Amino acid sequence: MLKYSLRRILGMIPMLFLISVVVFFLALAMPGDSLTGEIDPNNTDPEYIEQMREKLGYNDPIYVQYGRWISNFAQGDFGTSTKYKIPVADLIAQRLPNTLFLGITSLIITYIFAFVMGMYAGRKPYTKLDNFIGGFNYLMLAIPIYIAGVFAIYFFSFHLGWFPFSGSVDIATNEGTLDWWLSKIYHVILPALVLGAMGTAAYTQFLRNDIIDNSQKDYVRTARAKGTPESRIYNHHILRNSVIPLITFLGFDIVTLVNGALITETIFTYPGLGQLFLSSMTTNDYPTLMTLALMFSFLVLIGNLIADLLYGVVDPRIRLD
Amino acid sequence: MEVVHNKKSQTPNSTTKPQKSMSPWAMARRKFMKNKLAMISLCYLIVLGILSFLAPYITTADISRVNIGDMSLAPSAEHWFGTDTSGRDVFTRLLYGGRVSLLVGISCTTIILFIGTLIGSVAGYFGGMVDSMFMRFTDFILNFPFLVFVIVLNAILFGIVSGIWVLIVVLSILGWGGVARLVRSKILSEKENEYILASISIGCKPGKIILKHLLPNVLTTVIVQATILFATMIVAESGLSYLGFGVPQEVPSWGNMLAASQQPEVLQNMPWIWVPPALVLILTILSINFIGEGVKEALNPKSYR
Amino acid sequence: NSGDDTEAQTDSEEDTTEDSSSDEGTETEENADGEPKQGGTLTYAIDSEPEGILNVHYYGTATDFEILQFMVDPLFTYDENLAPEPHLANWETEDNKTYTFKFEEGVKWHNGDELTVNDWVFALETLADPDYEGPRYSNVQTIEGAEAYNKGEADSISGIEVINDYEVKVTFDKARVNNLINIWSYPMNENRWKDVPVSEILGHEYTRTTPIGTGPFKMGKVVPGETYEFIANEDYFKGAPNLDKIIVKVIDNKAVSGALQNGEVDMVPVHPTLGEEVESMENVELVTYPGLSYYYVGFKLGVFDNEKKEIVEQKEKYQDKKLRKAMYHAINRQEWIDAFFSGYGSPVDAPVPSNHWIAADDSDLQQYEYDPEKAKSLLDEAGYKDTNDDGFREDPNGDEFVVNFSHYSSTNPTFEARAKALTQYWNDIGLQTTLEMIEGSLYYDKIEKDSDDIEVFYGGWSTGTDPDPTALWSSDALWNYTRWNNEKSDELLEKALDVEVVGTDKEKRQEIYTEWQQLANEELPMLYIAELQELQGINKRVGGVEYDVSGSNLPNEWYIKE
Amino acid sequence: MKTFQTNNLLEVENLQMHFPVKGGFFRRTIGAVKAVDGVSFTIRKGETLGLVGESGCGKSTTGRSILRLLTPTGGKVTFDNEDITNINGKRLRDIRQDIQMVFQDPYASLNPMQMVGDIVSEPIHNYYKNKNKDELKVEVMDLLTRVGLPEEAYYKYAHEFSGGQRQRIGIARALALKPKLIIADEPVSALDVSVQSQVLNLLNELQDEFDLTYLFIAHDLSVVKHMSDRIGVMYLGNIVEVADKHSIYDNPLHPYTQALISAVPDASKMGEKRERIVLQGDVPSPENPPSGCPFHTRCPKAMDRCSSIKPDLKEVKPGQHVACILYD
Amino acid sequence: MNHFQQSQGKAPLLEVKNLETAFGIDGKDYNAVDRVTFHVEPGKVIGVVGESGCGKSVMSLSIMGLLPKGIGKVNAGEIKFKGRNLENLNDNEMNKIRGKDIAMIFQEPMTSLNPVFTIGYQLEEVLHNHFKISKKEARQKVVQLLTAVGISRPEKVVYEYPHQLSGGMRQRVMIAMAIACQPQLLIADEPTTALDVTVQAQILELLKDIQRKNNMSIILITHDLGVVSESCDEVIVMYAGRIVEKTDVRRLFKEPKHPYTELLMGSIPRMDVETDQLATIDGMVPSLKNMPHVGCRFANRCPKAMKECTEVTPELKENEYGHEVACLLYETSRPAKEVSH
Ligand SMILES: Nc1ncnc2c1ncn2[C@@H]1O[C@H](COP(=O)(O)OP(=O)(O)OP(=O)(O)O)[C@@H](O)[C@H]1O
Ligand SMILES: Nc1ncnc2c1ncn2[C@@H]1O[C@H](COP(=O)(O)OP(=O)(O)OP(=O)(O)O)[C@@H](O)[C@H]1O
Ligand SMILES: [Mg+2]
Ligand SMILES: [Mg+2]
Repeated sequence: MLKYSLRRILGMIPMLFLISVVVFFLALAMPGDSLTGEIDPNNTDPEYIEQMREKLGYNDPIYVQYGRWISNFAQGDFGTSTKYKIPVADLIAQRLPNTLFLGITSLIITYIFAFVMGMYAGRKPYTKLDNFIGGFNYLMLAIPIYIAGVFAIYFFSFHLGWFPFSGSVDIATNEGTLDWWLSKIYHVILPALVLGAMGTAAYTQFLRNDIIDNSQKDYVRTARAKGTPESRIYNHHILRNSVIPLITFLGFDIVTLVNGALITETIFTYPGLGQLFLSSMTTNDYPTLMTLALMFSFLVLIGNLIADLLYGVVDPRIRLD
Repeated sequence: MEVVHNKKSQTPNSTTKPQKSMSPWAMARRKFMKNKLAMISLCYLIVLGILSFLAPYITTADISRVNIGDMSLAPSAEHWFGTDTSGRDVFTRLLYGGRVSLLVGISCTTIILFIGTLIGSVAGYFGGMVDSMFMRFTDFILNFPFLVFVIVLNAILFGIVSGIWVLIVVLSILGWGGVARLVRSKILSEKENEYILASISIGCKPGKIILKHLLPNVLTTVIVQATILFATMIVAESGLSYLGFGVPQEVPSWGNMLAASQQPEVLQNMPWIWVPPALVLILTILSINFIGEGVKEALNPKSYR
Repeated sequence: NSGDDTEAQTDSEEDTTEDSSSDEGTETEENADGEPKQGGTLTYAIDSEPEGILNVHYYGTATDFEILQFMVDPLFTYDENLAPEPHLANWETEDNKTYTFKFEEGVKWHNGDELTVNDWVFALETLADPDYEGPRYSNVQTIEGAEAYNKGEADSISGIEVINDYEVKVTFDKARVNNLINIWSYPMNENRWKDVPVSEILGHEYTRTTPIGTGPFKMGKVVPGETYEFIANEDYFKGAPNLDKIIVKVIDNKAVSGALQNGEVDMVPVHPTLGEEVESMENVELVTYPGLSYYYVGFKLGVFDNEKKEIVEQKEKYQDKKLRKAMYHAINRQEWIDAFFSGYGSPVDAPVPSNHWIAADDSDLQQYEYDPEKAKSLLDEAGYKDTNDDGFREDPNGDEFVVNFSHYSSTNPTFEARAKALTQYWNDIGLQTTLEMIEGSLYYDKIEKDSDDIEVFYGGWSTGTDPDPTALWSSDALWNYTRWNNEKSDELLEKALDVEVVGTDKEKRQEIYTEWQQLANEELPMLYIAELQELQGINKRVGGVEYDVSGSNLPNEWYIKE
Repeated sequence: MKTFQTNNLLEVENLQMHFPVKGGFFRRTIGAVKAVDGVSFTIRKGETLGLVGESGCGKSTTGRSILRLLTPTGGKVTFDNEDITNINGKRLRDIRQDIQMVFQDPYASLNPMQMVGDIVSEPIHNYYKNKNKDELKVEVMDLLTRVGLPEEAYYKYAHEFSGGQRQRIGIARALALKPKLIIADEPVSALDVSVQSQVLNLLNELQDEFDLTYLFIAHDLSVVKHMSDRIGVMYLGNIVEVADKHSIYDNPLHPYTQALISAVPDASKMGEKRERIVLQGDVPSPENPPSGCPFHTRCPKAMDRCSSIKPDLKEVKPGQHVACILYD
Repeated sequence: MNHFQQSQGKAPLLEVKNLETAFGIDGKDYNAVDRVTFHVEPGKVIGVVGESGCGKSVMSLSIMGLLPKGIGKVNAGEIKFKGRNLENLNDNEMNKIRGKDIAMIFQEPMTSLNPVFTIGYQLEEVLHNHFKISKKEARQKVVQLLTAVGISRPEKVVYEYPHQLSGGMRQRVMIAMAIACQPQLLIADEPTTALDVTVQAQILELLKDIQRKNNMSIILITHDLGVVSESCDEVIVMYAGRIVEKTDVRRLFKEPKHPYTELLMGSIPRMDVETDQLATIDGMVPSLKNMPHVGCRFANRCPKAMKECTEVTPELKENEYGHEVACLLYETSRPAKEVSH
């Protein structure tokens, strides 16, 4: 296990290196640089912009730029955001907790709902409630996240006034206090629900179908032949088997969350990495853009690793060595 | 009356030639046709497709013309779904939008399936070095967070490739990894079947084995995957357009229509502008999902193995 | 800059215009409503994301300044005619070269330090420092000795002479009419910053989370990129604020009207397209005031060489003035403004917003009213005729003629429609026109580099409080995007700044500028489309707020009615 | 009865098939599954050699290596006096005309997407590209009739047939090229008893009719005995005994053969007190085979020496080869 | 081995009378088990043979009450265990019997164990289901059981997962699980089909051992007549859901009466006899939906079929030796014909 993880992590290095090259060249290939469009006849002048270009090294040979970037990167210096003018690391440190909070909350919501609904539907398939859950899930799967987001804001925030429509916390609360946490949760619920809706639907259906599949397996018959009560068969024997794939999805969820955060955070003006990415995209904030792109790729790698490792942990049939 | 001579009827056995028996495809088709939900969905998609692609013949209005005098009109006999904030007929735009959304969906799905199947089957069939090389490359592609890199690539290719093809190319470049992996794993397991050994032993060459023996059997998986991809790509198109990184703004796609209606005033007071694209989009995805389920069930090998 | 109209250039003007107060206004307000109520919290929303550079000497976007405006004070502000008036200091000059500034006494920084001239000198030196990373060196460059200081050749700026704690003499390199307006007018607390190396200022916590100023409100808590809390500065030299607190909240522009309606925010800039809706809200008052920006359609008339700083080549396609005039007459500007800006704007005929004091009188300018017939006949005259009966005109040589029009794209849904509408006007007079929407930064990149893709382009400029248009119009300016190369124009622009010619006489200067506007109005290197009003949605529970062309009154006068 | 010829159609000498096992930190080859580890036998023209052994002992691997569906890692295979161990490309394809295979799983060995007619005509099509379509069809229909399927079967798909019928299709496919040798890899083990007998009868009939030579692989001793002239007994990648079927049945020499024979439940011995040799434990993994004689871990007659000496296959009695040091 | 006649006085352990089990296909019921009647005496081994699909498994599942819910159900007949009618018991009461009084071993040792629980855990569960017993005691008992079924290092095996064991070991674990509560009746549904001959021999020996020690009854389902001949006291031959022949094992092998039984025996190659040609049964077992309603279900494949065979449904008739056959050839009204071999 340890050896396996180590090998996987080492294996990630060349991959990360390749990705970094791609990221770098993509950024290079993107039109304009961070100073393009910085036109301000009252406060700046073209000379200043040229000076900045020179100073930021945009005129150096490409390999020099890459070497500088990647060696700094390896040392934890991600550069300075050209938009916010602070180190990208600080910028990310500011936003990361929000994204994590959003992601984790949405995961918790996803898994809780998926378990409750999936277990019920799997145990009592083709009943009214199962059909209802199924229908609901199909709908959830078909509603694109941004439509769901806008709808949620209009309905729950403006119409019903239940949830805030933007931000991550109420300024009036003091960091670290209970109120502060409550406020954070209060702000995250709606975006988290929207972000998790599709996952919930997918997982519920998955769990349901898997439970139905598993309930026809031979080992279930064995358990019945032993005189095991029905509830124990479902909550223990079957669930344990059905949960395995579901848990391993956790790794891949990271990818989904990265994609989802991009849209959700933007709609809910929730200051996280997704929103940061899009704004760095529109403002040509390359240091931020490149760091985030690399970071997201890294997250994907980590997600895959987690998925594999979890698989090895939860499924005794998989041995990782 | 004239007697029509069928040349084929002179072949020895064809006089007694019995009705061809049902191929697995035919069986799947029949099973599929029994699935009401899937059939309704299919009809919906077909109607939508026909309407969309015939849009230029159905409606004569210049869809891109901004009609300053007719802005934000409620539905009426003249404008069935009303007009949008630029005075364009929503119904017409909806049809044209369908053209774009469906075209993006279909093109991406086709390209992705092609690349993914090609790479996946070659890697899976030959194994060894070829496999490791191709799969490293696939992993590499898969390690890019999809949306993030779609947005970046889209920005780069913008202006180099024209119109909606930017998005199609970008989505395809970044989207084939999953299919390749799936096809490979499917080929790997299908390869273990003795009929592959049999085909080698009767002297089939690798190309023929892949094309005639492996692919038809992998195709079931690929078809199911195709429905998922189709839905994903339509959602991706509309989502990206909504964020402003999708098809060019002047192209009417459902995503652009929705993006264009993201003014609070429109959302609140002019539902006719955004409800139709949203509804059609949701219904389309719903239909594709139902069709996917239907296909999956119809192709379920348990029925004939 | 309200709404989503993210023209990069319009970001610029607000730093010098946003915070002026008008004493008169305040009085009338108080008289009308009686004694303003004390206490309460006001929620002020901004609809785009700030960068978080809460340092007036460094910030880059207008959004950041919208936050800063509550806590910083300049030496002087502007009245409704955009004339400077004393605030933290008053000044004297005889020759427009040497100025003596006298500071208010007893003004306190938020940390209790007393404001002295050294704080301002410190600010000027920071801006001139070789390590300074902000964009404002040009605001001190004209001081005598600033260049030497900037190159590290001098320890101090020779043109600055501190007389005592409240008096300082500043000498510029030469006399100009706009030296005062151009100089950097915000002080920087020397006591607090003196130990911080200039290169570290930008990332310092004093810049990011705990900034101070002398303004009516002190910075409270900060949730970066999200919410900013301001607490009343009871020691404010113009009187303690009425409000206890102002919360500045960042919201998505799609949420603006919902939040206003709900009462979740009290004040927020409103995009013209939302104007009508906000106007109809019962609990909200829509305040409009004149803006300082204008939109135009430019023609690429040449190619600029950035090394040589001159226009090196002429592009022929749109050289014919009649063609440009025809295209101007083809546009129904009023209709267009009504449609895409809900009427919160009006047509302009020259590149100066009509509220600016140098703006030429309508009667001095040609009005290019909507007249398609005239447009057509102009085209006929110029030889643009439909020779092959395809419904579109060919150029005088009989070759196909297509107007390639470009517009920048963003998430704003109206951009495409408004651009499209313009192309239709031209199509309607027989000029075949295509439209390309190009992503924002790429768009300006292409324009700046005179890319061949760009022929006819849409844009917007803001004028500052100083009316000098040289940076945008002289033939050696990179930002003269049309590459209009006109000797007369260059000459007039130069003359308007020449103290020898205009002295301190506003009138004389206005005269020259009027002449210049007439030239621009006749030559039409660009078609001037519209100037817009600025809109502010304000909840009716808020009182004491006033806006004019220079921005709002001081926020210490704002109050909550109940 | 079958005619015996002295010349050998197939000679297998010391055949080895080791599958690499990857592992360790850098995914290197760290070992091998010795699926087949030195197998030798010969098959004379027209005879049937039966191959028995427990699951996983390498029977299929042996069969597949002969047909070069796998590339053996060692040893030599001679077919019709030609060394075919290392041939490739066209020659290999040509050789495959002469050696065909019938597979174990009638469900997995037919492509579900192909019509039966196509399945059976495909081999001919592969080698005789220009064959007239109608002739081909007649030929295939004849073949189908020969294996006991109706002509309509031509137009049907595999899923429409029962297991036994499918196995007939598989046999027809193998016959299509008129091969000299057919390797039948457990052709009946997936079939029901009543159907099994049909297929066995069919195979016997075809052998006479087409002058075929069989390598008949099965794990059921009684079936092998019924079908074969000689029998090879495999254990853990090795042949432990090869002999005439009567010798194997009446006088098995290797302890494993003895145990195997005694384990077969036999209705005829009902009621009799049988001396059954019940083996202990399971077959060791071929990845990690025991040293010396592979059987010594379960052998009731094992001696100390057995764990160190790997016995060779020796002719102990005329025509009876045994690999056991008991007979040294 | 006991003779059939000698044990007749004892009260039967299990009595199955006219059992009809049906599957619903497209809304209609089809009998997979049709009017099956037999009984099991204590300490006896009953063999059930027949081709695949003839209803052996369905019959045993009916007894266990483990038919797939919603698809299969017992439509008629009664199943009495020690005089108690199992049909009237609810799930809870059935659970008390299952695993304790009646245990079952399944055909597939590979899939019959839950892959995600340890062997020890799965064995303990059956004990916890039926006895109040501490964890430690259960563990001890499990180790004992594993030793009893011939697993060499039981202390280790309890911590292992099913995939780590070979097929033979798994089947032993299944047996250990079945005998854990010392049931009176064990239903073994093809317990050795998936195993190699040498392992099969081990398992059969083991089962016999345990049966003798615990005086347990076994219903041994198989399609291998060899296994039957060596292990059973009585044999039931089933065809298409019905019992066609039922008798003492010796009698059956000496004198099979039903043409089906005969053919079945003739189709299996034998070690001791050389045959050139094996007997074959043409056609297939009819599928559930195509079962003939009247007449002998074997009639269309039977070489000795007469006209009446498709019209009259033969009943199971017993002759003086207790040999029961369901075939018109043996109806008392007509003389038994010479049966050729
Ligand atoms: N491609 C392969 N890679 C690695 N090991 C293999 C491979 N093919 C077979 N083996 C191993 O080789 C050994 C022999 O396999 P083989 O299939 O020849 O056995 P068999 O005697 O035919 O068994 P069965 O009766 O189950 O068909 C087995 O342990 C198997 O796991
Ligand atoms: N779940 C089910 N649904 C429908 N029909 C079933 C089901 N299970 C069994 N059957 C049918 O019941 C009949 C008897 O099946 P059963 O499994 O009892 O046969 P078997 O004698 O045990 O065969 P085998 O030797 O293959 O185990 C078969 O025709 C089968 O198709
Ligand atoms: Mg095999
Ligand atoms: Mg069964």
